[in-house]
Amino acid sequence: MEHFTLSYTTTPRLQEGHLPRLCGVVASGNLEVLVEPLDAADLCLIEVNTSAPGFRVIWEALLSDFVERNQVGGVQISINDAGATPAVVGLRLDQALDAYRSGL
Amino acid sequence: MTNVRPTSFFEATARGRVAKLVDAGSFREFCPPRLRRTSPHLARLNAPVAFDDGVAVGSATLEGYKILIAAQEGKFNGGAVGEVHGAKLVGLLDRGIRERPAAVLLLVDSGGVRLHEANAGLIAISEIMRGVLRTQAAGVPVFALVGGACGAFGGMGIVTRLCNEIIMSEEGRLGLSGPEVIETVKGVEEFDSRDRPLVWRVTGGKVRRALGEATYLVDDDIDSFRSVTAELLCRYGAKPLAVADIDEVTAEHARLAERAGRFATARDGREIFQASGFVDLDEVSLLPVAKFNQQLLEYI
Amino acid sequence: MNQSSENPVMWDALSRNSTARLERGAAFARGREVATEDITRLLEAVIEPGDRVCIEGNNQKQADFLSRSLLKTDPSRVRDLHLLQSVLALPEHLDIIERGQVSRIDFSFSGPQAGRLAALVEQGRITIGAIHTYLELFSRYFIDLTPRVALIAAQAADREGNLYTGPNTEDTPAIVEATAFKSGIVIAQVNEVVDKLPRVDIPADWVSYFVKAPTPHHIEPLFTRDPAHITEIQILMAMIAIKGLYAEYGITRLNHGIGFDTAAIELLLPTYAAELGLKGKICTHWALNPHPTLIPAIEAGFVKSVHSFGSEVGMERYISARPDIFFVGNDGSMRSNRAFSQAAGHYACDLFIGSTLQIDLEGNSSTATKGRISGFGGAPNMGSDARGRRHASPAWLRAGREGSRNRAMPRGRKLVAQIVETNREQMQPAFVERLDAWELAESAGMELPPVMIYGDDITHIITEEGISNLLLCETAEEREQAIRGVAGYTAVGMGRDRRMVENLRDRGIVRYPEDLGINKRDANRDLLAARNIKDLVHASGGLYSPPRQFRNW
Amino acid sequence: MNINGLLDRLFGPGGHSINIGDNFLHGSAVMGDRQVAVIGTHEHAAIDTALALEVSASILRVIRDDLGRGCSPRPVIFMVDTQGQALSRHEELLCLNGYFAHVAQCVDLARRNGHRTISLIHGEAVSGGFLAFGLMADRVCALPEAQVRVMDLKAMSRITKIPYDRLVDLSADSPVFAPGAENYWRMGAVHEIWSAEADWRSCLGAALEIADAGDKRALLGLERGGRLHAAPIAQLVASA
Repeated sequence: MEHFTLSYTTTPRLQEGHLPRLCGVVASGNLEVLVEPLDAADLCLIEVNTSAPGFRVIWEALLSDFVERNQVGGVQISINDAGATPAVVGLRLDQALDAYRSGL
Repeated sequence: MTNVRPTSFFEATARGRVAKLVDAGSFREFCPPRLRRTSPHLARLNAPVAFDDGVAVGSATLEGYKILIAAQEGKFNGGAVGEVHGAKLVGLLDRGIRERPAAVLLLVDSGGVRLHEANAGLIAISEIMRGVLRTQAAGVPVFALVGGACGAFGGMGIVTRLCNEIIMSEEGRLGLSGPEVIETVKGVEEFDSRDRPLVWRVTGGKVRRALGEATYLVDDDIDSFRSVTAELLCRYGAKPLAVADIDEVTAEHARLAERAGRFATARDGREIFQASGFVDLDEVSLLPVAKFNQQLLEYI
Repeated sequence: MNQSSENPVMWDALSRNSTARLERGAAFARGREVATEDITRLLEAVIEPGDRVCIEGNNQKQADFLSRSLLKTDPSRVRDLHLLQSVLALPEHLDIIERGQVSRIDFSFSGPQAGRLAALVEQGRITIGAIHTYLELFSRYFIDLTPRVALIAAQAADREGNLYTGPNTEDTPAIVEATAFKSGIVIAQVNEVVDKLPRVDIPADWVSYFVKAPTPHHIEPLFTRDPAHITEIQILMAMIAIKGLYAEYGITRLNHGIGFDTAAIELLLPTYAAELGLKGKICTHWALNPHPTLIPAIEAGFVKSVHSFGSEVGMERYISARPDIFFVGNDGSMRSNRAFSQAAGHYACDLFIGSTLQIDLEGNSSTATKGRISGFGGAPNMGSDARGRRHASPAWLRAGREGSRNRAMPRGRKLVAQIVETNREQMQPAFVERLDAWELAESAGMELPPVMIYGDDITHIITEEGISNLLLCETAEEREQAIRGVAGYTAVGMGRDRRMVENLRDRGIVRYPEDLGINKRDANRDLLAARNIKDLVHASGGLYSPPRQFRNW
Repeated sequence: MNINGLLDRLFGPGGHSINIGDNFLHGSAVMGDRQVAVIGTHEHAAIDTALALEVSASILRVIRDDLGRGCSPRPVIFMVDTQGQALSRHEELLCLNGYFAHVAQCVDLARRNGHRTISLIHGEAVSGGFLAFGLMADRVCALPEAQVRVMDLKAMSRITKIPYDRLVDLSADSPVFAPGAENYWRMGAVHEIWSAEADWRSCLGAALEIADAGDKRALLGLERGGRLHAAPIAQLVASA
């Protein structure tokens, strides 16, 4: 397993009162994404726990694109990954954020 | 995009199943993912962990009936039971005794004990077994819903059989030892685990229904599971649950003994189907669920 | 020029030689019929050292009994063979090489045996003439690689030796025609000998011998894809293909490669494509094996015609009940023909779409990897512009216009698309700076790197990131950025020039799902017209009977 | 020690009248001034439907007899020696898990009818065979040579792909996956392990006195330091 946490400063969140959301499952080639509110409103904190070590560069590229695209402040994202491809990671992140934002 | 197709129980995740099974938005989770009660034992073995350790437990309503519900995630380690996972199920059953919901629903999707923490898993299963019996003794019925890819095997196969009702889909499986285990130990002649039609004829929903092990056989869509569950909640709600007494357990004993005698040499579900009145045995596996249920009913 | 009278030219040496062989063979045959136990001795009698031998083995039907029998022949008598066959699929094909009975092979595809073959080449135990496409190899049967002996497989023979090849006719007509009419020996293994055949696929006088095999010939269910294994990513790519390519060009005539990516497209036709109003406008005429995943589209009325290279296990009853769609004989079973279907796919289809393992910065794609010599079968025929095509269609003309804006003479071109996820499992990138094919060519001493589809034939690349239209690129640099632009988080993708890719996006050369009006989150399995094999069975009205390994009921 | 020797040591020669079959044994014995029922398996029995039916029939007979006699319910001693469930297609077809559930229900019925239940592991206690009745009793005791497990480490290594040596290392300080009665003791599922020198008769007598119908194994595991999460998490869910 490889573990790292990335932190991005981004546009502050607009709304309060979001509930934590979980998307996906920890299965081979898949991952779960937990999205929760974070006290620091302009921070996006992403914690990655992956069974496929050695791809941190790709994670960083993908996650910074994700944060830039979505401008998610005040959010903590925690990932348990079991070797998902970037395509699956991207889709799951979008789904999780969508559920988080629409669910309040 | 409009989507009128039913949602497959088989394909849905544990959380997806719960969300579609209960009244919309009514699910309240206990020990939710944000608490991160992951398995310390998996972590020690450097294996991936899940925030809910592979099972979601909580309360909800179903057609207005208050229920407690647990759903195992078959995609995470085969839905296998470890210390945390098992404790969540035990805790839910204990809560059932205190809160007295209309029923506790167990959405079983599990190969049994999680090998990474096998001792803890085995003990947990025996605690779940006693938990089910305790909950029933307190007058709260427990229903099992089986329709996931892992079926209900190992200790969870025993737990499932302790439940008051077992609702299965054709894709669901119920047994003790998985075909792969039997093949590994006893050889491919004993059980060819790659002969999938055979695997289903031995452990699948239809043969379990024909034997009377499953009390309901439904289509693989969450709505079908829901409507049968709702019907059962209504029926069980009408009168207090009687705890199994000596006569009832003796009757069950007679039923099991009769089956063992009647099918003393059977090794293939075809023999069960034949004894259940089905004529075209090749056709049974392709019969739509409604037709299968109807033919079974006509014979009985 | 005067021929010397002591040495008169013999114009029928081949047929004399053939007669001699038949005379030697007569000892082990009753007429054309050979008893099962005599087959090895018959092979020893009629095969001569140095013979060009075709063992019918294509990607489905295998003359497996004759292969095994060939292995039992005396290596001092049956030796120095030159094998020419479309597919080296069985271990026996390699065993006979290992036994030292073969000196040279020409073939098209070696799938499961690719690793062993590469090892034999590296050890210098075999020489490869060339790795062909199917059509190329069949063509050479009629030019310079005509078999002396063909070992073929048929479903049944009658007492005369007429053959019934049934739904899996496949390569048989091409092989037999080349062999029989050039005085060669044709030996058929059959599953059964009957008094009356359902239909005659190969007439008896083209056949030298037939033998009943102890077990029916092996047929691999090669084209069955269980919809249960189709991922959301493949569904997303299928949506992009349908909206960004099929609908865009109005593609009606096409061929699909094998794989889950194209299976996803087939299963989205009755749902996603129908909702886009595309029924009748796309995907009406096909050169395609009878893919079980096409059943829902056929039932939904999308499909008008399908011609097939071969059949597919379990599809027999369904095909038989849909004679308006498939090519079916009077006996009710399908007639497939690989040579005709390959030609049809090449000349009469507007689109080929398939998957690959690697694509380089020029768009060359290959499934070759180091240590495996596998070949590409038919994909290169499908996946290349038919330069000899002279009939027009709207899709063909539009592709031609897009691809050659500076040319005065109107001419169309074929659409050739590759559909790949940017990274496969274990993070193997589909986009690379340099194909593994180069390394393979060096290590195996091949004259050219094995490229499945050349970059100048490719018109579109589809990934989960989006679709690139290479026809519209004006410079090599634009082309490279268009490829990088859909290469996602591979090193190639991350090395893109972001500004240039955005520019290509503005010009519609690179299009992302949002540019096509596709919401990625709609890509879920509920869009599939069948989510598992059982759904396919029900869609077929119970006519499709899947092999047992695909069932879970 | 053979089964007769064991029974003699537990109940004294002549203190038991127990019918011993190939795998199954049942009968009664005297403990001080009271009768106890003895039901169980030996010779590392693989538990199949037939054996499960014999066990459950015996339990039901004890319950019914005591109800009929109106006497106070006899304690039931379960003798546990099982290599696990029988592995066969026939057994699976019949739904062996249903038979195991039935045995468990019989043990539970006995408990609800006031019978104290004790399991004594005198050989092996493996997986499903252990679940059926061994682990259902109020109190689980183990002889010193008892083998308790789900799977040995070699097999576990093959299946989980974790190197065997690493499993051996990890099992030195964690009881959660390696075989051994001691591990089950630390986790609270084996209440007591008797020493070889002990007077087993008085051990059994003492166990009968303290057998408790409540399931407190998770708390015991917490107390003994072998199972730190089960009790608090169950508690969290039960009362959250």
